[in-house]
Amino acid sequence: METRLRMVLPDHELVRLYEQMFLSREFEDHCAEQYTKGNITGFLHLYSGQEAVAVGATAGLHKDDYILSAYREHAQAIVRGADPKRVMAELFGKATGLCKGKGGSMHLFDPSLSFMGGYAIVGGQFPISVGLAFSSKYRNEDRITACFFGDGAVNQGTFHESLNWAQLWELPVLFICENNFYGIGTEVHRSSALASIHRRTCGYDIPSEKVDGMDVIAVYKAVKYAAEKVRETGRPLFIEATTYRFRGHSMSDPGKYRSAAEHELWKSRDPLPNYAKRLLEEGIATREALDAIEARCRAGVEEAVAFAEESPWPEDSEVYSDIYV
Amino acid sequence: METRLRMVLPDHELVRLYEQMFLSREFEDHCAEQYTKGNITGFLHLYSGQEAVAVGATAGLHKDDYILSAYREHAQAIVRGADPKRVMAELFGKATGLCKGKGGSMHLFDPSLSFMGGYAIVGGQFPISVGLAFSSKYRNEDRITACFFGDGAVNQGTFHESLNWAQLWELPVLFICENNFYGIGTEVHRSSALASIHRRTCGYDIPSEKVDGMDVIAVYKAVKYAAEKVRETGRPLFIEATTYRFRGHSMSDPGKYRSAAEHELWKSRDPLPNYAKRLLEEGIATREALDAIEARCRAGVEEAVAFAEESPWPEDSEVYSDIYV
Amino acid sequence: MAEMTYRDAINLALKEEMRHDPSVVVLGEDVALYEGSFKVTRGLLSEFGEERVKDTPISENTIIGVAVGAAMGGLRPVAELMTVNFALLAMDQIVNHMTKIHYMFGGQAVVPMTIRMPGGGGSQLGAQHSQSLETFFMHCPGMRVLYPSTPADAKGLLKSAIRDNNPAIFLEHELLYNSKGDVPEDPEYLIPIGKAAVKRPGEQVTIVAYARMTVLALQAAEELAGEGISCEVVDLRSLAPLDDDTILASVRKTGRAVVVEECWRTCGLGAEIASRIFENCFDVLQTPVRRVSGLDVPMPYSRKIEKLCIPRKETIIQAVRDVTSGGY
Amino acid sequence: MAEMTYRDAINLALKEEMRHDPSVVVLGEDVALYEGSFKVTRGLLSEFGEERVKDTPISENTIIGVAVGAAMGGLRPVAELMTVNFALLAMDQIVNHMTKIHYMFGGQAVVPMTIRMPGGGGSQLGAQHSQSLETFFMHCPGMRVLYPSTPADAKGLLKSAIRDNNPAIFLEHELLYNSKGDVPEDPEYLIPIGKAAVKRPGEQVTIVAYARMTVLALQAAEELAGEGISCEVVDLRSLAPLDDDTILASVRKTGRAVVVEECWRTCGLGAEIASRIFENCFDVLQTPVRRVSGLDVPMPYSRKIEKLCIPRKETIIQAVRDVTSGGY
Ligand SMILES: Cc1ncc(C[n+]2csc(CCOP(=O)(O)OP(=O)(O)O)c2C)c(N)n1
Ligand SMILES: Cc1ncc(C[n+]2csc(CCOP(=O)(O)OP(=O)(O)O)c2C)c(N)n1
Ligand SMILES: [Mg+2]
Ligand SMILES: [Mg+2]
Repeated sequence: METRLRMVLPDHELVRLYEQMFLSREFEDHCAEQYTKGNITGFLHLYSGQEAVAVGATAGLHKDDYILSAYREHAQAIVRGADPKRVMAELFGKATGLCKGKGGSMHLFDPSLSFMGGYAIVGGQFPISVGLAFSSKYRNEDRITACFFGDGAVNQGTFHESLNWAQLWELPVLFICENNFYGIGTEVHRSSALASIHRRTCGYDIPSEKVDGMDVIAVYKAVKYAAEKVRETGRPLFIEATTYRFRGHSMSDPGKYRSAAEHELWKSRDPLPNYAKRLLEEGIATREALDAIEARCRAGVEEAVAFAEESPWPEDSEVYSDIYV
Repeated sequence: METRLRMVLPDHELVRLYEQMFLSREFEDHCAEQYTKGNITGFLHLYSGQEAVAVGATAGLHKDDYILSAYREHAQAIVRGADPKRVMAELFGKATGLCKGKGGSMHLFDPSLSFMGGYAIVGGQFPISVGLAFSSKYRNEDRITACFFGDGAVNQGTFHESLNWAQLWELPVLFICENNFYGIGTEVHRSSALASIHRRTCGYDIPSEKVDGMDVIAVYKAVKYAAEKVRETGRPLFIEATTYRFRGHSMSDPGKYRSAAEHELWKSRDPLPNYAKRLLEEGIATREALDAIEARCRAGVEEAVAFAEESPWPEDSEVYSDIYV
Repeated sequence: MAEMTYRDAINLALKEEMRHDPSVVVLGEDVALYEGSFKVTRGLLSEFGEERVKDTPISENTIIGVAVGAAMGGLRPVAELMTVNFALLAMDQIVNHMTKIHYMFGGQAVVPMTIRMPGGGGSQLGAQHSQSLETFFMHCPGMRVLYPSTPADAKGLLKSAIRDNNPAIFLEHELLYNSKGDVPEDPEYLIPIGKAAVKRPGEQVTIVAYARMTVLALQAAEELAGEGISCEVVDLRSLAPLDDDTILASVRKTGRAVVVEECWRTCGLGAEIASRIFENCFDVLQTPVRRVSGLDVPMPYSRKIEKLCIPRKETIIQAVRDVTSGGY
Repeated sequence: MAEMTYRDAINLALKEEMRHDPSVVVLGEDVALYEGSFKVTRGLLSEFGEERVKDTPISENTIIGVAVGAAMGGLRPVAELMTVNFALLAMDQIVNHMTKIHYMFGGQAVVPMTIRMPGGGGSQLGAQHSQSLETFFMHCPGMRVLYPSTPADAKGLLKSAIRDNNPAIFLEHELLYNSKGDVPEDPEYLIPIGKAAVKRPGEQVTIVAYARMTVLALQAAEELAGEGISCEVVDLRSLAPLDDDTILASVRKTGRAVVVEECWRTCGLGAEIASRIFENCFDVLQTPVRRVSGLDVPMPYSRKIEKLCIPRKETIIQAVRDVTSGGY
């Protein structure tokens, strides 16, 4: 039986989850458009379809818990509170961007939000997450580290080294695998001998759980519970959230390796309309209220695009700043 | 109940296992002496105490199965059939050495014996073993690859990457962990979150077994069985052989981190006298026969030392040969 | 001769060598079903099947190690790393193993393998995805390092690399994949490893370059010809071994040299080439060798400033003007 | 001043910095209980406890990554890699992460960490354990690279590295650990990063060296003085940033230079230094800069031939004689 939403969170927070998912989707749609227009360049990996994971998980964490992710991290940053204007400006390569235009889509970062970065090397964030958790423990901070990564990343050596390490040193890391079943064009069972990813933690005695990553409430509950457990015990846990990306791996990928049927099936599980339906059915929000939210998100992203467009380019001298402190 | 030895192998082969263990031990003792004399230089990692693993395992493999190991591999090479004279000459850095004096103690190699090398980078042999197994499969050779490594090596990224890979590609690799409970001065439970090493293969669905590595017959049986299984199924298996090194990690390590009591306990399990006792008790060999074997081994190693001493140094021009084919 | 792209020339080389020798296998992330992140392996899976064209997990160090082992076992693997940046995860297998096995085992093992890697900057991919790491490979003895500038060279060099019994690194510039040129159709068209090519003869200055830098050097030379400055452009093609003869002969003739490198300047390959020129042509050099280099910075994303970090036609022209204007 | 070994000076620097700043932690394979493979961390565990002195699994890439993360989280980690050879397993975290994080995140993150690594050849450890990889680190922007030749420099530089807010690589030569020298006891004794030292003043030739090569250069200079050749020995100490001023001022004075490097010659740091000298002192240089380098070979085990692969006093002397004898 499905949990009644009001069992989980107060109404305004339930509605906020919707708003965050919608904002993320809207942001990505505009990114795609701006990429096509040539305003965004480089690699652009969109999050559309996976919103329930970032939104549900972030809601389950404390505000100053560290978050790290890979290169598909616009939503993680925005949901954590990064200003969409500055994120969009970053993608445009403008001086007003989150990282002054030096990072781009794959390298968002905002220490004021404990958002400790998007990393473009598959598996690069594992050891860094462990190190951040070590610093928190060492400094007696009441803070855990949430490390997001994809199904493709679990075959990197750093996955193994870091899981072992986190458990050995008893560090508060919550590993969150966003299993969207593909690493670029390679389906998970063609890269992992044991395709059931959460089971791969057995070699480190790290307990793990699999959760429906298309259900924002399920993700929220799983992460909330696990995060508190990690905080209490100071030991790592592992969550696998099964999900799907509705777009290609990056803007240059037409995604031919996935069947239309598979795509349709997952589309029917789109976390946005499904969650909206639940909000309406359980009387938590009216259609008008949701419309207003959607309009607000749209306007916000349009504003972000305008801001990015109007923002100045970095000065040439920026090339040589920030190499050394 | 212990297996009666004659259930396992014919007498002469049972005796040969003893001879190989004794030869290995004797070889290492002479190495230690020659190191002290300054004839052997560099790092010298001796195998004393672990003989049952190399001897039992090698007996369980086919002659042309590939063997790879780390840097503690004198016994693996000699048991496979490498000429002790040429091994000792290699350790002396002489032109007559197995690798012309270019490899040294850590890099023995003899392709005519399918002995595919000692590797000094912890974990370096994992992917290479997988690659060799792939070549055998591709070429339809009836050959498996036995990859030896220590307990410390299992935390390297390559361990994880290679186990996953071997299972995913269905490759005939037999992983043999020589768990001597220490990586240099670090006890296994201080480097591995899950100290029971054979259990670490669960994340790859690779079946594994733990065997008493102080019992040459137990090792032989386990490896023989597993090797045939690997050969038949073309899939990897994993054996953990628990053992102990009677000396320090290398000649420069006095080994203070291990208690005398622990050392004594393991000494009482020394595979040589214990196996000799069984041979005598079950009437497979007489004390005189064993004495003769021991004398022969001793003479053989002394001859190896003399050979190494008398052998010429490499020509200076060797510096520039063998960089490119 | 057929006109084709750099990408297609590489693809053709792979197909020809796979047809030519059944021990050639191709492996890498997304090289089979997806046909390569840059579509270089298009058609390989369908022609050669999944025994010979193999997708791998995202495990770079093991990709190279598996290729090393397979090569020791008698195959001739061609491994793709999706981009050269990921070679940093595989330096252990590349440097500690691939390049040393032949030597440290006293010549008893051979490692006939090739690593293909797209690389270079200029696509706004940021610091972790825009590196030019060719110097790392040149620095380590025991491997060939090739980096072609044209489709024909790409075909001929890759085929030679695959046939060579030594390990080889074959670099491909991401911004050249769509560039076109005439390519010999002969399946025995091989370019010898270790031979540079004079891509444009000239009298007054030698420009030494490679890969995309050669393309820019040729454009610069063309423009400089209009100013009455005659440049000879030497395209290295093979970074290891370096073709000293061709480089030095050219500088002996011109008396001036500009070396163009895309990598970081400090300890970049330009310093090596400049040093060899200085050491061997000191008597004829009229001005110091000039290096035009990638800036010593992690690559910024924003295109506005990224372009300042990579040599351009204009910076090459300026360097040539400087060395020919007498002063330095 | 107290006389102590290079090993003990490094040990002292670690202890002083740990006393000075509670955010300094030490981690690495066997650094705690075993007190280091080369016994450099002796006494640390007993003085500072297991919260601050931490043994790690054999997971080099993660050792560095953990240090990166800990540094971003406010600590000042000092990671030991057991030898520099194993840095090849950690190049991803070193180059792709440690050196780029400050830049690619627009200056918002700092990574104040130090990596200590014993290195160098000459101990008959074979190809996989005898490498001199300093050039790799110099080539990559975003980190300090230090390599002392004396106990006093070791102490002063390591302390500066730990206090510096940038990532630093601190190399230690295995054959220098037992060498002795006077070391200031002042716990505020710091040597500025980026400053070379003239270790012996001279007139006719500049010898540029670092680490163990400096020791050999000084021996060579002493012997050459007997032949009436006056050498100035510049000890780089800091490989990145390089102290151009000191190097160039010396060569401007002497007009001749020999650069001694332990690493492989091709694309080694000697080429960079030679190039900078050529570029800046072309007018005063009387002969080409001479490089005395490690040979371009994987290191052989046998001591008989290993010693040919590493610069020796004799090869330095010969090079100086060559550059001073007028011909080249
Ligand atoms: C070390 C490394 N190898 C390869 C790549 C190229 N690459 C980028 S994303 C990707 C697939 C990753 O898949 P997954 O972890 O499932 O994340 P997803 O893209 O599905 O979110 C690959 C191979 C990379 N960026 N880094
Ligand atoms: C990549 C790498 N890291 C560190 C070392 C240094 N080292 C040599 S042996 C060793 C311990 C290995 O222990 P284990 O795998 O248990 O093998 P054992 O020595 O017990 O046979 C270490 C850390 C190395 N050689 N390679
Ligand atoms: Mg995925
Ligand atoms: Mg061990």
